[in-house]
Amino acid sequence: MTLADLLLTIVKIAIILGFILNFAGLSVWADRRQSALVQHRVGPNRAVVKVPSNPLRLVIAGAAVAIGAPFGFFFWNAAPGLEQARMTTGLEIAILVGWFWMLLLSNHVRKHGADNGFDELVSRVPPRNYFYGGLAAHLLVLPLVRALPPQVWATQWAPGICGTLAFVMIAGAGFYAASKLPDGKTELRLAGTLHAAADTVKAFMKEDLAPKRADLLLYSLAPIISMTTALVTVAVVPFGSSLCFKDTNLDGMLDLHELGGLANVIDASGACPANYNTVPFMIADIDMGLLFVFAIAGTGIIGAALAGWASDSKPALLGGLRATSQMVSYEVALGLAIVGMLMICGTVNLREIVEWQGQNTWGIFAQPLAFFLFFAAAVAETKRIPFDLPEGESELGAGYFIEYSGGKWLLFMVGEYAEFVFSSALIVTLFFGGYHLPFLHGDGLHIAFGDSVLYELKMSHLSVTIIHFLAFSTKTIGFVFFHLFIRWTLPRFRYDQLMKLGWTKLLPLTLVNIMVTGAVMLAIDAGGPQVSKAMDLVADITQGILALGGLLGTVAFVTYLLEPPKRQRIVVSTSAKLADAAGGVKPSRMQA
Amino acid sequence: MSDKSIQVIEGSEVGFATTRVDALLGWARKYSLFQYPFVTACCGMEFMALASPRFDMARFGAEAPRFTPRQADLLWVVGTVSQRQAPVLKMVYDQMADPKYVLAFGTCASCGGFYDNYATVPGIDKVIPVDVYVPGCPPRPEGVIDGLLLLQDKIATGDRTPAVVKPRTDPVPKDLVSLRRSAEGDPVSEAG
Amino acid sequence: MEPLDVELEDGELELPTDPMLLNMGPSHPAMHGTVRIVVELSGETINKADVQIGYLHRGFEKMCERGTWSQVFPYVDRLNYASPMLNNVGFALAVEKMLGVTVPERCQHYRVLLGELARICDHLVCSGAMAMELGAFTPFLYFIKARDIIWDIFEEETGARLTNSFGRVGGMAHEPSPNFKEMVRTSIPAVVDLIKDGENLVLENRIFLDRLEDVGIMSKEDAIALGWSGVVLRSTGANYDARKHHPYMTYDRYDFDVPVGQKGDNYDRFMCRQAEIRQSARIIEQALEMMADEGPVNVEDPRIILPPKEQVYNTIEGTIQHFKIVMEGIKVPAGECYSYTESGNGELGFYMVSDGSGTPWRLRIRPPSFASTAGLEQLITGQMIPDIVPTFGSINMIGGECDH
Amino acid sequence: MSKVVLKRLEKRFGEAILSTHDQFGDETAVVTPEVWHEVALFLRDDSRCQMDHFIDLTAVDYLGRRTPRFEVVLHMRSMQKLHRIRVKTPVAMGPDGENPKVDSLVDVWKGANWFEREAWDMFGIEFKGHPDLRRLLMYEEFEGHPLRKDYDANKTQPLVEYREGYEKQAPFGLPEGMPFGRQVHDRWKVHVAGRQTDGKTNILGFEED
Repeated sequence: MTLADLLLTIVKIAIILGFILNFAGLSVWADRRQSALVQHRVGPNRAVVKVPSNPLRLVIAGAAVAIGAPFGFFFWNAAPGLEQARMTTGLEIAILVGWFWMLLLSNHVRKHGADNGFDELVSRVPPRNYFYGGLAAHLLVLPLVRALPPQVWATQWAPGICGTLAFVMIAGAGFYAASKLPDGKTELRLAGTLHAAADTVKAFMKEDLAPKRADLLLYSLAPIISMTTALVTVAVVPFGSSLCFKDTNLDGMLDLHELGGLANVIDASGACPANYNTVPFMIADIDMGLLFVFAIAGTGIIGAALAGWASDSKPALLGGLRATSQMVSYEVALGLAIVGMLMICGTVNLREIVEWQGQNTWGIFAQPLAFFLFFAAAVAETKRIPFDLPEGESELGAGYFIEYSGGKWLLFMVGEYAEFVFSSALIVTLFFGGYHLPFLHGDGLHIAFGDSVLYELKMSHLSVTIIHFLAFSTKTIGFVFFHLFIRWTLPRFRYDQLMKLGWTKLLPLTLVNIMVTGAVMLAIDAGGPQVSKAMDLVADITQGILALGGLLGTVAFVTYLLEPPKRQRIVVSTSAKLADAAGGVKPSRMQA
Repeated sequence: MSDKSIQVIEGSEVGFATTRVDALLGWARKYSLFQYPFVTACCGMEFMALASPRFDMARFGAEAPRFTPRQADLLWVVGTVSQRQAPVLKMVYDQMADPKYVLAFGTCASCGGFYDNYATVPGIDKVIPVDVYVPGCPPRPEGVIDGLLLLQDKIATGDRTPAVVKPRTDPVPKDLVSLRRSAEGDPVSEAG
Repeated sequence: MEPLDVELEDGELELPTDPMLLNMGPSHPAMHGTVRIVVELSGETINKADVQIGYLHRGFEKMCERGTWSQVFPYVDRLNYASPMLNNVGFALAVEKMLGVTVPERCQHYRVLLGELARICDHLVCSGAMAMELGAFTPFLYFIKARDIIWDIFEEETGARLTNSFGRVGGMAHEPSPNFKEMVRTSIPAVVDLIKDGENLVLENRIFLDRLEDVGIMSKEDAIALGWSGVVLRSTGANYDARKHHPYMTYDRYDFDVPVGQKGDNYDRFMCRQAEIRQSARIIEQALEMMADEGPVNVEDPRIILPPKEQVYNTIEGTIQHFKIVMEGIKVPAGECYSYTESGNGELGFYMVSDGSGTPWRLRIRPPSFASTAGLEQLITGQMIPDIVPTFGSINMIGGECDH
Repeated sequence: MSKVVLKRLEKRFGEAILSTHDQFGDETAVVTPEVWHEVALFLRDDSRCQMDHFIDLTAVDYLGRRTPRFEVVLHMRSMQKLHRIRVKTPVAMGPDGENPKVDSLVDVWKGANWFEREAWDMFGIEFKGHPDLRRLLMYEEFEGHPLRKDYDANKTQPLVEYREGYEKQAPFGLPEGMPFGRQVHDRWKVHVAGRQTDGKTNILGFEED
């Protein structure tokens, strides 16, 4: 391993662990904000940091310039063959930033009043209309750019101007936001996520109690095992496609000076050309990927079992027993559920499974039953509702970690939430194409059904990689929220029902799934080239459905978010009325 | 540990670094009050209202219930504590990890209320120390939110003297209905 | 741990085991804070259970012997604190039964209206808390949201959200506010909508149904012998509702049904409550139609009802009358009397012994959930630990009335 | 309406029925303690009565008003016939201040179990034949029976330690009552306060140290 490899690995670990841990923290917070969702709103959050405004202005404006600069700078010397893509990208980014900015501004002005004429002008249009306008512009740009004659886009200045436009929009938004900050100090609330930060700091500084008769060594070891196993498993999940660096000295190793030689364009398959070094976007690209996951996740059981036993507490013991039997039982179903997928892909390397899905179709279409089985078993493995019997708040208090406090308990919680972010990532990798997006290939957008090509757009290697990473993150976050919704809605099982479900329903179904998969695979093999060609077309159609569904879903979601909440006037409370009649009482700072 | 940090904040020889750390700790504790609801009686009904969407305790970071005292920071004593219940309360309090705060929710928890007889403990401060008393039988959720904000203030400044929430009325704009009031108006936020 | 050096005979492969004693409560999330259940476990199955109550014993009956009859109202509020108005009405009716007075018809409808609103609140709290303890948190939020709407009405009418203390002997503390009918008319559909939202989340849910069905079964005969009443009794198939079988106030004039279960398991209890909410809404609709807009609310008896404030301040008779009622209390004829109403949990009875003075000699409350909690032991023996949660939730033990 | 029940009772038990009345519309029979259990059984099983629905069992203390001092009161109801009836029996304190005794009805109605335990707890009436006559609402260490008229309503008793399982443990706290005194956090000055637990006054006196 060279120094460059080491450096890149450290960066990858930082990115992936940062993603998992941060998102675990955020989902803890989101988990608690359910009552706000029922009320169709997200309430004002109280955790606040007061930051001097001037440095904050610098940060915001600086960030805007730093993000926007690449567009303004690099787009002027576009790589040959990529001009059209650069132009489209620049315009789309400019439109995206434009409507988003206007929407936020309009909303802000409606709530807090206008500062100047521009504000008033912007706020005349309702926030939702900006979104609709932006959406229309987004869609309009695609055919427009393609309709332009090559004389326009094949020059250097067309992509340059579009890039500059994007830069101006981003930087403008940043500067305008900075100017909106109040003088003196600004209160940062960050949508309540600061509460998660407060939780962490507080928990680490809390007194660490241990029961008198606890086995101190095992008692301390249990949370560490629990968390480490949850974090280690992430190592084999691909967070994005591979990066290709040019191997200038042709030694097959990645050297430090070669880090600058990122490939400009690669071919559609996503594989690096010859004489290029491949750096996959995962911490450890090992061939036994999935087996590693199961091996480590199986170790996680020990954490819960030890915690239950070492605590010297009856609820903890019951919780630990429940955790052990539940996780062992569902581990079986979990493992068998994906055997069908492995048979189809012919590998246990997660990166290769994603690549297979990219070339063919997403796992959910290849193995629909397995998805549901795997999902149920994965929820059980992460010990979340409806399978949260080991914690069983209303039965056992807090289950196997009932005696833990402070930092050790935090490790359990982080472990649990990291586990469930990870299980979302695993589900996305196995059944939802991982980082792959429909029609997005290594060399750009390529919408085609069978042999008929509908739309084509070349993209650079770097932008495809970035989009892949974003796609993976978004899918994972979506699944994390799905987990949260389940937790908010479903009641929990009883112990015997849980066991029955695991052994008499999930396990036989996984076996049936394996057999059916094998039979279908044999049938396809026997069918010859005709059948496999038809299968390819079907795969393309599924990709089309996914793309369309994804777009419509996104639009519907944003529209739903922008919907003004329904509020009914029912009864005015009496005390409010009394105060009103008295002309209102001046609020005074509360005193002890 | 908590006591030390409090003393440093109030003492005269305060190093810059210590105050910074203490301020951070105070900030973190203030906005991350995991609660142990010791709910016994009528006030529990208002406690439910407090946790529900209209009043939405989650805004203050004080709603995550931990049903084991080890992991809780804030002990809500909600309702009457009887002679038979008091030892349980003491046990729960003893099992909590420092720093721990106690909020007496309602008149019964504060002073026994009108149950002045053989069966009732006249206020939980006969058994455990209390940080904030919220009077009312039961108190309105707005009053409890005032108490919570008061407690947060006290945590931030390291003040452990018992305090009582005083009654107050907030001005209400003419066209504001009660449902919207907690949603957007949040007049109580000024105190926090 | 003991070393396992026990000599095992052929065929004897059992490890030496002791049953485990597990203590749930009194401060336990599923025990509503006031009950302690000591269970003897074999695995997760409950061999024996001992239900211990009294953690919220506040000396209600002793306190009542110290004040006047009217001073009992605030204490009554806090018996079944999920539906204080029903207790208020029940106690007012009890004293009126001894006094031999009947309140005007408008007041009867008004009492029915407020009482049924309180009954809806009671059932909402019970069902919501039960779902929450099973892990489904969102239905609880919907139900509490619906309850808050009803509490707004109470606040408008009585000035208090929860503990109203609004009943009076011989009437109510105040006549209905001018927009009372309109408030109820607009609120009830909103409440029913929210309840539907919450129910949709649980009633189509296999897990929820599996947790409830065939758990905590009580036979009809046992329920009757245990003295159960209200929803828990009706869920077993026994048809007894004081509003139907021994009608009081104007209940005989409304058209409503009494939902009755079949098996007496948790599911039946849950469904009976939900069905009863609909019936209460029906009663409310009819009572709104029947209630007159004008007319007296209180009885015209100066020995019972406080005079208006103008008279108290301006006339000597008014002052004396006010003083007599407040300081000495309403003189209730000597004797004993048992009066019962259908409260949120069942038959709420008051057995009163008066010695003719203004203070009760003995005021015994017959709390409905006391009897149902007595049956809890039978319900959970043989079940598993998690079954305690829905079973305890569905019998709706309210500490205030159960422990007096 | 329920007169028929009273008539049948009088016919069946004759002299053992001390009196009957229907004040405020509640049919009542006062019986001697000797036939208490028998009356209950008869009321439950008789085909014309069928008083199968147990409603309430309690006691009343008529200290200084009547002898015998206590009265045990039973309410029941018939599911089929909708009768309601109240049966009472006077019970007296024993010669040396022993607790009054009466037969238990647990074998007649299961529901009587807790009601009798409560009556024992509150009034100190012993139910002969009750399977498990423990205190119900108060704790085991509580002395006296609070609802008796000679128990002062303000008389508090020492707090006792929380018990694991069934066994008793030693009480904690000051022997003369609750450890009264406002408890505050360590940093704050500890106030000394006293409350007289035996008399009628209960004034909290605070003192700076």
